[in-house]
Amino acid sequence: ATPNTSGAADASDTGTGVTLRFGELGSALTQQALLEAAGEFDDLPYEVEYSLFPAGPAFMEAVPSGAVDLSIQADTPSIFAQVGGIPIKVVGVQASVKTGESFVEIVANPDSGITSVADLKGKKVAVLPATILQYTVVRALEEAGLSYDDITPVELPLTDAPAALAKGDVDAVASLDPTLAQLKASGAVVVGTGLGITSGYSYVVATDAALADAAKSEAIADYLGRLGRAEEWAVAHGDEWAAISSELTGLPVELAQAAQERSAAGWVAIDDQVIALQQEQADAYTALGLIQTPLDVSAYYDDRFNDVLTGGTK
Amino acid sequence: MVIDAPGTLTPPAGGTAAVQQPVVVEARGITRAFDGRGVLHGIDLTVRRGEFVALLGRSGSGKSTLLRILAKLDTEATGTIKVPAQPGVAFQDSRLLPWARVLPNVLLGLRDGDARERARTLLDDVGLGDRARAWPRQLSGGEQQRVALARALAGAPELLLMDEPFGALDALTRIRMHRLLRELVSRYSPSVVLVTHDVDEAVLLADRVLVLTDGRLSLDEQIDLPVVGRRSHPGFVALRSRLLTELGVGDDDH
Amino acid sequence: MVIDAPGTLTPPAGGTAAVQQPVVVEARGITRAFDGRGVLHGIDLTVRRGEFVALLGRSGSGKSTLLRILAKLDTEATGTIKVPAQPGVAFQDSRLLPWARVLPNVLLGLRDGDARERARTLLDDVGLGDRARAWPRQLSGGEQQRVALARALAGAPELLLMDEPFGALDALTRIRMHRLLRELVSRYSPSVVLVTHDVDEAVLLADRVLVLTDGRLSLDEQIDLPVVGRRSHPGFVALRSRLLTELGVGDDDH
Amino acid sequence: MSAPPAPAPPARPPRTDGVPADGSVRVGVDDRFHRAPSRPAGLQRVTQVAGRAIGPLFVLALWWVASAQAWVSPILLPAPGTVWAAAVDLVSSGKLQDNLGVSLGRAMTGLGIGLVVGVTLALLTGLSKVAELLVDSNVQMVRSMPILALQPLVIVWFGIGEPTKILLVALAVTFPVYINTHAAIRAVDARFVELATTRGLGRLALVRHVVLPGALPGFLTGLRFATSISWLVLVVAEQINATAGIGYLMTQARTVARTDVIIVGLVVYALLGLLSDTIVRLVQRKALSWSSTLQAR
Amino acid sequence: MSAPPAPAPPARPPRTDGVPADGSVRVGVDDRFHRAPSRPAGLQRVTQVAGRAIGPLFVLALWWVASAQAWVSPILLPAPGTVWAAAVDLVSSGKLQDNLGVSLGRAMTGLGIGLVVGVTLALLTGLSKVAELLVDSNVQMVRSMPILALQPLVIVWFGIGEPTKILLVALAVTFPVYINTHAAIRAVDARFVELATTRGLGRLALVRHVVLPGALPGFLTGLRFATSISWLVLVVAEQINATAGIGYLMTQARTVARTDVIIVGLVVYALLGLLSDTIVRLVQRKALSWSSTLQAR
Ligand SMILES: Nc1ncnc2c1ncn2[C@@H]1O[C@H](COP(=O)(O)OP(=O)(O)OP(=O)(O)O)[C@@H](O)[C@H]1O
Ligand SMILES: Nc1ncnc2c1ncn2[C@@H]1O[C@H](COP(=O)(O)OP(=O)(O)OP(=O)(O)O)[C@@H](O)[C@H]1O
Ligand SMILES: [Mg+2]
Ligand SMILES: [Mg+2]
Repeated sequence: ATPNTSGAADASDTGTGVTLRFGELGSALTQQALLEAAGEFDDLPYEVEYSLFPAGPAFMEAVPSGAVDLSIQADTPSIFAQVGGIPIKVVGVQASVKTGESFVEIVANPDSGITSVADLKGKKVAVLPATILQYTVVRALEEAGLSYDDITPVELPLTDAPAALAKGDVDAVASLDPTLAQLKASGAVVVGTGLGITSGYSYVVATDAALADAAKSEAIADYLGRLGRAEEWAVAHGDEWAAISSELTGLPVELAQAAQERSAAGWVAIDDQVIALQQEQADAYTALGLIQTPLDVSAYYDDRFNDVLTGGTK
Repeated sequence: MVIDAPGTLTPPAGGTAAVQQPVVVEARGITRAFDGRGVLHGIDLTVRRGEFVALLGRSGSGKSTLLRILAKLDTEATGTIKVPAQPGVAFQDSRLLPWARVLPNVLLGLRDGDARERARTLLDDVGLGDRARAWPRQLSGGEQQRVALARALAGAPELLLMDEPFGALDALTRIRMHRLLRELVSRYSPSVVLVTHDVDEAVLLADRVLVLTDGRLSLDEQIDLPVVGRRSHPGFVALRSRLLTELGVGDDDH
Repeated sequence: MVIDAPGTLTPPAGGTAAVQQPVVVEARGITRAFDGRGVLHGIDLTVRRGEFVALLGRSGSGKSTLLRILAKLDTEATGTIKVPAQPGVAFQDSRLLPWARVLPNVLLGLRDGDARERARTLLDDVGLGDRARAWPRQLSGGEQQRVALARALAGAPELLLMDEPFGALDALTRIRMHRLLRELVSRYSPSVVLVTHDVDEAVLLADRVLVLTDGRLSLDEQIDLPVVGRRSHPGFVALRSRLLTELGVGDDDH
Repeated sequence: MSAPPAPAPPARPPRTDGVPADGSVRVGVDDRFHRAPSRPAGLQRVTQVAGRAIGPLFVLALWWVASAQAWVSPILLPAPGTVWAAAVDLVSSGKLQDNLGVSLGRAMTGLGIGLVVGVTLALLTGLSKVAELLVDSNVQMVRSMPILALQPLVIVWFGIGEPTKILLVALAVTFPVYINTHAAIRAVDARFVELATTRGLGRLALVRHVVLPGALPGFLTGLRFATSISWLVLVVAEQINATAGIGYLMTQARTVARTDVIIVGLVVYALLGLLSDTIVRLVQRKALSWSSTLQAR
Repeated sequence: MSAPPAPAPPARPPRTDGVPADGSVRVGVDDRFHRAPSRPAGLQRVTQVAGRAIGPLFVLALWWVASAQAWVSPILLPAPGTVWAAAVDLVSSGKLQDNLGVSLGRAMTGLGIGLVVGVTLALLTGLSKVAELLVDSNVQMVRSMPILALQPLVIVWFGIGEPTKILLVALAVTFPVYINTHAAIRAVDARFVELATTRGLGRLALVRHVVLPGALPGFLTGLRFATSISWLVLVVAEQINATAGIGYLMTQARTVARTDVIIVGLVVYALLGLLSDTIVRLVQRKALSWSSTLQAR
């Protein structure tokens, strides 16, 4: 039985009558395939409806319409959702990168003479504002004894950076895959990483409306459990999953494999430490002037699934 | 000119008989100025049913302006006016819709069942029966004018307002069109106001001639000449000469 | 009609003297068909300098078509043609540029220094000296036609091609325009081809009349009448009557 | 047959049999298709401006009510008060003016270039068969491509500085100007071109006296588009290495979920649209005073 | 004075003094402003198509050389061969056709709605003063706002399903149609409206016989825009919860850095642009056969 995917109607034929509406980010719907490949999709006691958004902020824009229930995202969207008053909570935190790896890297033109973060002083660095990329640059500079004012940040859409680097309009780029792979393929060298800066966490956000609905909340707990197991399966079967996902996303299979090699899985309990990491980021954005009034991110956390995800079922 | 078909023609509705006819057009104190230049200064005009009025006047004297007012196309003129709702109008430019072929142009606005047949007959009458499917731009100047004439006649209107409808026609075609017009007039008895610069045409066709000078009707005269053989009537030459004088043309000029 | 100013007028360039003049227009075997309907069937025409040719013909006979060909505006006609580069053309529609005022319309394409002054004089001559700054749409039909006439004359062209340039004018204005034309003709000696449907006008003005019938010149005749007092000359009535017959109008019709 | 001459009817009051007896002082129909009765020009202008304001005011009122009645969540559509506060903030800090100034420079430069290129191309393809064959299909193809997807190529060729932003504006502006002007040139009445030929007008004089004036209404329609597009494109163009500009302001507000700022931006866009539109209308009224169309009421 | 009657000149070969003696068989000037000499229609069509292809072929050649000479990095502009391979792949897997099909449905639906709305609005504002005052400024304002910024509001009101995508297309299509048709209606010669009045034409008949045919050229210019915009807007619209469509394909290719697929997409867009343009041109030729403009060569 193949349950409904995006755009499906009510799930009146299932036992609970609950339909979970999951907003996937990226370039293609892959989650159902992942669950199926891991054997987690067969006996769902509720319906799941997937929709696709290019990035976190786009998902947040859809939240008030009531068309979505939950999603998994990178660090920043939930922070800025809080600024905009979007009614969501972070209900799960997931490790997505192996320890010792980082998915953010700062690369430079080989002939720019830049070999380390310290060399970025006075250089033009392409960043995407209000993202983990910007945060990484800010923190990396601090660690090298510099400040954000010591570089010339160049705000560019992620996909435009390779052209700007090729043209020599910027000296370095903070990027992530698959653009990062493209940059490296054209000869850019890595001069810094997000190691020790980025948590490598993914954040599950659920809408307040969904959390207020007991049946839905229960379904979310169950679904996240399955998702966690499926992701562990993917980490264990890297090549197999890379083949499936590259077919779906159009990402060259080598890139998919490379990404898969870095990835990790496993739930992290929502605690003060996790919240502090996010608070640090929020404060950095406040310092950059992107957030006007200081933010207490803990207000946007809900640890009701801690037990289910990190204790009981596993 | 009416010798060919005397049976089909009735005498014009001029003379004492016409006074009994109901008023079709009544205009009082029609005044019109363009940007301060006065063109019409309080024109009074009454036209009765079946009356055929020729309107003469110098170029730029306001003939077309008056006709447009009678057709209720001028919102800035002042005065009082009563006219039938839908006059048949032949504009000075033939004003065919460029995007409609000849027949639809003639049919424009006619809804009754046999309009199509009547339009076809009229096109035959104006000698363009075979051009019904031509575009206006494919017609010669005179042909366009004849289509416009057919269109003005097609509704069998109570009032015909015609602004130099024969200006672009050669002598023979013009005679044919005169004949057609007289025929239709005698059949339907519309009131006609015909603007023309051809004094002979005015005297030949009309029951009454007006001359517009300096924004006023400087001459308003019944033509009490016989319909048949009018041209050879002694009154014809006299009236013609009087009108030319009124229009400023000395006898020695002509 | 030329009594008023006999001193300024010279005799028309017709008659034996004209044969000595150089050829200005030479057309050979001009043939034109529209969508298979032949309109002109091999017209031959030679016009000499200073010659004043009137072109008559029924509506739709191809007069405008021939004139357009002489103005080199028809790329689909076949035949051979030699004409001066820039004729002065008065189209059947007055064809004023709607976005240009009267004076610029007259001046269109004239570059020489005193063109402006000449244009102003011509506007005075056609009675529109005070309308130089009007938009074309603000003019009456006859006024538009006179602006187009002034424009055709303004370049003092070697060849004048005029398509019913007086069609919308009243008798007096028409006489004045005739006079103006004759005056300019006598001053600059252009060759003139004048399309008209007014047989009197043709006989009064021209040195030579052509009648176009069924795509051929069915009549081509020199007018050997005196310029002054032509209308009262016995030859006038005879020629007029001959032309009307050629055009299909019986004496009894008129 | 011959009717005996009859005397002229005696002068007497006209009878109105069969005709309704009510007389109206104004002649004719009062319809928008006809020149409106002349009123003091100033008063007319005021009425018109007031009339035009009705629409926007209605929308504003609707927004107010919707917010007050909580028909829409304030997250999506903040109340007018909130937006007003954000606007006051943006204005008093000088942020709005600065960003508008920067964008104005880019929009105007791009618009200027686009106008020149668009009109030149339209003249070329409108007047020369060869140019049309060579240029027209290319223009059509480039016009059909998403600017977003072309952006990397533009960056490679023109870098990420001001030229690229202006180029993107110019590119976007060129097409409406080109297409409308091209269409208008092709719609110029061939009779006027004939006339020009008989007057010996050269190419240039033909363009000046016939083609351009004839194509002016179409060009102005293109210009109406172009002005608003020049601002719209900045939303995309000012994502590339911009630190100021109304597009930058919008993108930034979107990334950080500042709906109130977004709405201020939208209002600014709307006002800019109205403003440039009003200017084009004025130009239109002035430039087309010769025409006797519905336009020239 | 009176000249003596002279005999008609004897028939003799015409003299050509002062006139160049070279005779040309064709009469008149050969200029694009005039109806071209009639040639077999088929041959003419072939020449025209070939002519139109010159431009694109030139661009293709340039691309080939640029790639071969490595003027541009293959990562930014892959060689024609690479792109061809990607295209073959997309076609043989059926991906291109499927996505095109989905987008075609959206584009056509949105186009249809936008056409109806645009023309209706243009008729309203073109014919009624009141409607113009109420509607026109609002339309101008909405048109001036960036669709990207309106997206959140659209999502709230219409969700993230098909309606939103179609709505965005319809919205984007409405404006060019509206503006061009509105301008064209206003440019309809008032003389024809006068004529209609004397013929007692009602509003509907006036629209049918005078306003619509008179505004047709302007409408078609708007349609030319609208067709390509309907496709362009999908690049944005198909970012909202789309899993198929040409816009989705482009966005996906951009996110996964598949430049070759992007180029395939661009070519598809270009071809779509050419195709819809050709269709509109054909409609134009057919619908405007009455006109004697430069268009109707
Ligand atoms: N573009 C065209 N397409 C088809 N037929 C045409 C075209 N132009 C003219 N004709 C036809 O050619 C014939 C001659 O036209 P032309 O305009 O030369 O007549 P004309 O002698 O000037 O008539 P008029 O005195 O009415 O102006 C007419 O029957 C007309 O319908
Ligand atoms: N829209 C306008 N604006 C300004 N003046 C105008 C306008 N329409 C007409 N006129 C002027 O009003 C006067 C009368 O014009 P009208 O068209 O009534 O003359 P007409 O008697 O028909 O002349 P014609 O015999 O030449 O057609 C003319 O002098 C003309 O220039
Ligand atoms: Mg008139
Ligand atoms: Mg003619």
